[in-house]
Amino acid sequence: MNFELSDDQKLLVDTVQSFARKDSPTTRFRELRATEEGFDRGVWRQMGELGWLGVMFPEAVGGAGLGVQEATLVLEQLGATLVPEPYLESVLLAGTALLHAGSDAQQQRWLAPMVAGETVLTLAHTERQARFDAFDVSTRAERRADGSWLLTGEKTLVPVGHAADALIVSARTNGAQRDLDGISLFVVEPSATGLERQRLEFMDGHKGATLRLRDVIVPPDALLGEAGQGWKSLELALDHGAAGTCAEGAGLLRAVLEMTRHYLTERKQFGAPIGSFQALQHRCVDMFVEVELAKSTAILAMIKASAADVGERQRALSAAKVTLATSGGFVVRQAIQLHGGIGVTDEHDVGLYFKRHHTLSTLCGDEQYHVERFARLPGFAPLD
Amino acid sequence: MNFELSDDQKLLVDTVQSFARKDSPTTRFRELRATEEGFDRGVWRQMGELGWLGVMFPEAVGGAGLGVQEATLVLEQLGATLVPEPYLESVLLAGTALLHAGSDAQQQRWLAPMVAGETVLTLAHTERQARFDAFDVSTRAERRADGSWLLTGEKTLVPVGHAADALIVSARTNGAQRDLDGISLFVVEPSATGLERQRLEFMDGHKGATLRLRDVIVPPDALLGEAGQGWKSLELALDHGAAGTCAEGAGLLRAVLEMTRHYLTERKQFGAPIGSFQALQHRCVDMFVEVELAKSTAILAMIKASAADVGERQRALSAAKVTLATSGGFVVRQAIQLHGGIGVTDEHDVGLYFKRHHTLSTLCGDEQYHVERFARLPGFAPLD
Amino acid sequence: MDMTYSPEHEAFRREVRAGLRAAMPAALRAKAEVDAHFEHDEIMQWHRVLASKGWVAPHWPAAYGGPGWDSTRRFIFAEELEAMGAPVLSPFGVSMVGPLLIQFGNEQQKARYLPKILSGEEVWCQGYSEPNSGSDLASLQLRAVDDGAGHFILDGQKTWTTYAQYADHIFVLARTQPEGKPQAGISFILCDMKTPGITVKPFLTTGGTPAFCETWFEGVKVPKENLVGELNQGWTYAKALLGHERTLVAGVGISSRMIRRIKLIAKDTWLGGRPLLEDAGYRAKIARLEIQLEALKMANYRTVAAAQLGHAPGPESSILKLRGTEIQQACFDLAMEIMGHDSLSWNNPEGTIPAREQSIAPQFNYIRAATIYAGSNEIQKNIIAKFILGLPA
Amino acid sequence: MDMTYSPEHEAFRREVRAGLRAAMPAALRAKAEVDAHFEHDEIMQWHRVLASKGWVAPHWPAAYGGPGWDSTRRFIFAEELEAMGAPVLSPFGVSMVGPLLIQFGNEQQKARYLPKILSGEEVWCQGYSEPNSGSDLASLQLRAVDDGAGHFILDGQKTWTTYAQYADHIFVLARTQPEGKPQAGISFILCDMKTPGITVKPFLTTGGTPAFCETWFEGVKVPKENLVGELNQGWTYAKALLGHERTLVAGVGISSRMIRRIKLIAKDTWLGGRPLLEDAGYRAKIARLEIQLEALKMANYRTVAAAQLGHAPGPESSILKLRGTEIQQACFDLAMEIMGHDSLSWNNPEGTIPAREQSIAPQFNYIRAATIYAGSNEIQKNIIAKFILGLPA
Repeated sequence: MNFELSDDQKLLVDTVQSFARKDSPTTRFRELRATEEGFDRGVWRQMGELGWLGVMFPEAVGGAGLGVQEATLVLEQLGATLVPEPYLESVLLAGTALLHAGSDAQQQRWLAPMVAGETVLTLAHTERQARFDAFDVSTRAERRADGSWLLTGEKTLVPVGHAADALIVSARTNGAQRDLDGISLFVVEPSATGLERQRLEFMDGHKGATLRLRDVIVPPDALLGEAGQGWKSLELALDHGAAGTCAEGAGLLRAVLEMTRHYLTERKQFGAPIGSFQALQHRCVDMFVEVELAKSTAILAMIKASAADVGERQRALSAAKVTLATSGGFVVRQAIQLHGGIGVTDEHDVGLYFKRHHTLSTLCGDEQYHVERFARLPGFAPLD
Repeated sequence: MNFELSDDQKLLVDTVQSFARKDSPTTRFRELRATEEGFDRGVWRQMGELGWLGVMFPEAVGGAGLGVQEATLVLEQLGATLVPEPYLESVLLAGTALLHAGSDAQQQRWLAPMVAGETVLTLAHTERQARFDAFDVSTRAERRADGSWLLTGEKTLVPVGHAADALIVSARTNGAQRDLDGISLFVVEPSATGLERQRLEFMDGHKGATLRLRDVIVPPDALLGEAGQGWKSLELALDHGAAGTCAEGAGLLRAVLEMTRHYLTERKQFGAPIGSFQALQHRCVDMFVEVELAKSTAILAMIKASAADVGERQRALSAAKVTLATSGGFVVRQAIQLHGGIGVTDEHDVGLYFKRHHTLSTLCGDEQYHVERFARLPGFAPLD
Repeated sequence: MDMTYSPEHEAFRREVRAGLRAAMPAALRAKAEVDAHFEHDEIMQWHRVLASKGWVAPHWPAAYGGPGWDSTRRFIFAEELEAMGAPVLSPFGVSMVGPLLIQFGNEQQKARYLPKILSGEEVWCQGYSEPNSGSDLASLQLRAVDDGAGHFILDGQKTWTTYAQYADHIFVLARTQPEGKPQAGISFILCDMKTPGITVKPFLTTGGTPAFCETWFEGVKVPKENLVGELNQGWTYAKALLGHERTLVAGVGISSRMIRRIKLIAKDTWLGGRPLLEDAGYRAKIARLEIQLEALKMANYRTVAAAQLGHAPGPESSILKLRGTEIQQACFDLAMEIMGHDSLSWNNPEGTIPAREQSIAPQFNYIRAATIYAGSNEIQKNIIAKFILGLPA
Repeated sequence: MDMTYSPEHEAFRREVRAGLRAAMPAALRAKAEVDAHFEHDEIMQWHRVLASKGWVAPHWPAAYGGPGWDSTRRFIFAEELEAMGAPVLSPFGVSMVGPLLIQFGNEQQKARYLPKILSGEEVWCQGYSEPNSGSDLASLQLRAVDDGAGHFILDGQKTWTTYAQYADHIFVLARTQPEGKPQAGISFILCDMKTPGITVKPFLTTGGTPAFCETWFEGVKVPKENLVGELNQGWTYAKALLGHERTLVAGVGISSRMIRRIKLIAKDTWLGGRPLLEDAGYRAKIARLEIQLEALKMANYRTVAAAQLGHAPGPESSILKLRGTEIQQACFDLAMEIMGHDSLSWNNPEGTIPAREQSIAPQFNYIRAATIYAGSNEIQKNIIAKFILGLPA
């Protein structure tokens, strides 16, 4: 048992942290949230060049051949200053799906350019009726005589959906709407005819799109893996994504605590720093406790995201997601409260963190979803 | 809309309050909890003579012909000093069942002596598998050729079951175990052959019994009302009981707040009264808020306990029961915490209130039961 | 004890309900039906509608244009407004400076300002907080210096001057005496927003709306007749105002309407192949919140009923702001949770998410202010600890 | 980062698990299986079993009879003890005065006391708190006056002297210098409980057990050789002890076992015609608690792993007592809730309620002390605010 970073990990973390602090303070996020894309393709390319986008991918596609642990460590550092580039969506979510379900050729075609920073990817699985059950797929794909596929359906509120150079879309090739069997993953490029992308604003300043697929035709090699066998890859992608949200959340929450601690020390009322008032001190301690718990479960998520046993993996990830939502929810709420009026102005950063926390809590399954999943896993049974 | 007491109510409340404070401080409860019966039949008789036991019963049985509101007002005052006489069980629970389901003759026989303070009653409805679903009755009653009834089953942890001079027992005369139809109420006297009463201690210092009915024969006139039609009476009795727990709880919680406030003012550490520390002040304010809410919903319960509309009645009672459990649970826990070490000694009263609060929260349906009942009532539907 | 209204009060309720429904313009009604966000001009439109019926200021004495209702009628009227999801009027004129002028202003001031507050011709804003004086309001520094020629000269900065960009007048607390106890050197002064030297800069809240402004005063010349009451007594006047109409600060009606909205959203949201509202877990979550609100509603009723009898507010009235604002926040937390992915959408075109959900996310952010403004909940607790529980200093 | 144990540590776990199982007497095992309450003599019986294996004091240096385990082995051993529901040894000898003597005692003291702590021949209790010195321990008043003839004369009163009625010795913090900073005038003194002038009066806790005592000292004559370390340095020694073995204060193993117990109770409890454990709402409640514990467990592991590497405890270690005790209480709250009517039963004969439920109600009451003793959670928060967050005084 060891929670120290390896030397390589330490180097990676230091580099990313230094970038986040020096080159991507929250002012950069503020500038970019006012733009159409919401992030900077130049910076993305730079991330590719530095190898950050490829840490968890094999050398064959230009990656470093490390694991999810390293990718989530990167994301934790990016979270601390709200770096807006789509690492979560492109690397953890879409990247996992391509890595797990894609052939070598497919990986060369779609993963390699992303690893190089030339493209961004996203996973388009959300449907209105599905809520967080990603297996509840009503988008249909039918195989045509020539082997190509005809896709019809709608994917709502897809982060990065507006900008992705390739989208991994889940569609049902057979089975009933809530069957685990019969789900397939397709790579859809934005140029596909019949694909409508309605660009959307997200609360946290990120952008995305609702996708309408109206008889979109994709070639035979757009199908990742076997037809109807996509669920395991989709589930793994969402689990890796969940680990990503927990890691990013851990970085975010530490920043929020530090910001609040600082404010309590600086702000004076009634002739004293407000951090000298015991009720606020204890509140700040409560925040500290929750941050440590969120960080601890984020570590758990980082380590177990690649566990061979699905039950073990999901138990850890669900515990971490729930903690991100509950502990983190307390922290960001109290952070605003302790900042007082300034905390509800758009000018102050704390509100930006509050918003991003909500996104991270929601994506890849919210609190209630993960509580219930945790309670359904084999590890929940009492050992008699 | 008026929450002032009438002059008659004010007189009643003042008399009971004065008895509770002067003649029944917690020292009396402490003495009685060490006894076999746990309460004082002499005091009970006195309560009968003063008319407290009959407030909600008609003049025909010696009562005052007032309502549940007055009975719960009595109980609120008794709760403040943990008066141990079985007012809740005898008046609110068993009394309601007899009043609602009993014939004039049955009321004369069993209600009148209780109103006079000569006997105590209790309601025996609890079965292990039923949890809080009082309609889940596995105790069976079969009519014999001579019109008498044969009762078989077990009633667990019946408060006052050890001492009651008559027990109102629910038994199934037809239907399946969880049917609302087919439940009957019988008066069983302790002398009945085949009735075994195992005397029990309750956590709060009260006493009771588990009843085992092994072919207990009761005469035809032991049946209250129509055979199989007992559910409505049983449900009403439990609702009145619920109102009683909320009222007693309101009295209890105000006493706990006052006790804590006093301790915070008197106890010194670090050279100052601990009530001068802001974190403890705010905690005490939080307690105050919850006490006011519990009191407010207790008033709601008192008023609506006799509402003609069952949905309206149960909506109010379930809200009050849930608040008693949640607000009250916070108050008694924080009361112990703020008392520090002394709060976990049996010598200090705060622990006695903590225990009694748990009983009141549990009897007549616990928090979760009432949350779910509230959410099933017609008043929960959104008005479109 | 009983919870029924008298027949007269019931009749009153029917009357105002019918009157309000008939008077509400169709465009506002359509927005109210889905609890959409109202803009300033819509709020003022509604103000004028109420003004035309004499219902703008229920708590003003009849002599000044109030409808002459008793406290229960006022409460019923507020309940009806909230139940229909009507726009909430700007409180600065009607609920703040108006009552203050009625109590402490002179006849000229009343005659000059009150009618135009009622009619909606003049909009007011409030100048209390300053960048360094939030919870510790008495430390405020905006100076008002007597120029010896019939004017005060105002210099300094106010902040959180809500909707100052729309305001015709501002009432400020200003320091007129720099020495001594801070509370004792503050005066209550009225000021025309068009006076030279005033600069207003709106800033965005986290809800994305320009609700607040920073307002600078540089050599702003205000006639001395704009002083309300006596010099250096402004703190007393401002405090006297705080106790008014406590039953409205709980926001019980707004939260009731919000719970209805949550249920309607839950009805139209899918979970596991059926409406989320049918899920026992979510029903329990909504029920728990609704029960909290029921408890607060009862505390509110107790206060209302005591007021009707002319009694001073009991201790239960001091919890209304504290718990009322917590419940308001909890409502938006739960709404956002139930919305699932929809909760991530931010001011997108109609149809992206259901209309009833559209304004939830901005309000979820902005409502964080509820436990901060009008005396943060921490300050409320300090006050209760001291004045109600009598805990040692 | 990884969460696997080394093969050596895994082997160690197998070894101690087997050893503990084989060594536990059948009567204790039967009680452990249903998590029954252990009496003092059963705890001492188990102490002697562990002593016979050399496993009483895992954290003592081998030179003094410890087994010479590294910190991970100690943690594993504790996990195994907790997982099997073994009786928890009295900490006063093994975990408190023992380590203190090892660090600060002289050779005579070590030779005299340590072996009998290990063997269980002598039982210790702790004399810290006084009626007027709880959270403010440094204000303690029990006097130890040098009689000039080789003795301290002790006068005063201690309270919360847990299990003093069974103890052979007590270690007290006594005031040896009345002037100056309170912390600077305290000495650490050992005292035979049979010394004349000591009166012990057990009192009941709300759990119904006589766990605590009041202990009076009237002219109690203690040889000066019973002073540990230097005069007036007792506060420093007592504080040094507080940092020891933080990973055990979280009670993670105890709470894990408790969650298992909750599930087993839930399995045997009926709700709506089926086991309560199958109800989605209750499953979610249990899951939420278990997830809180998982989070704490990870914070605990982080501390353990850091210790294994010889690092100082990180900030996460300071939350262990705080959150660990809250979770312990939450476990009993939930157990009581699940038990329904059974939770009302109090020490009734076997068979009244299931054996596994029997000790829950007393523990539900007694566990309220967990957030009070060993530095109340409020005091813990003061310490974290000051020393970890560096908030202004």
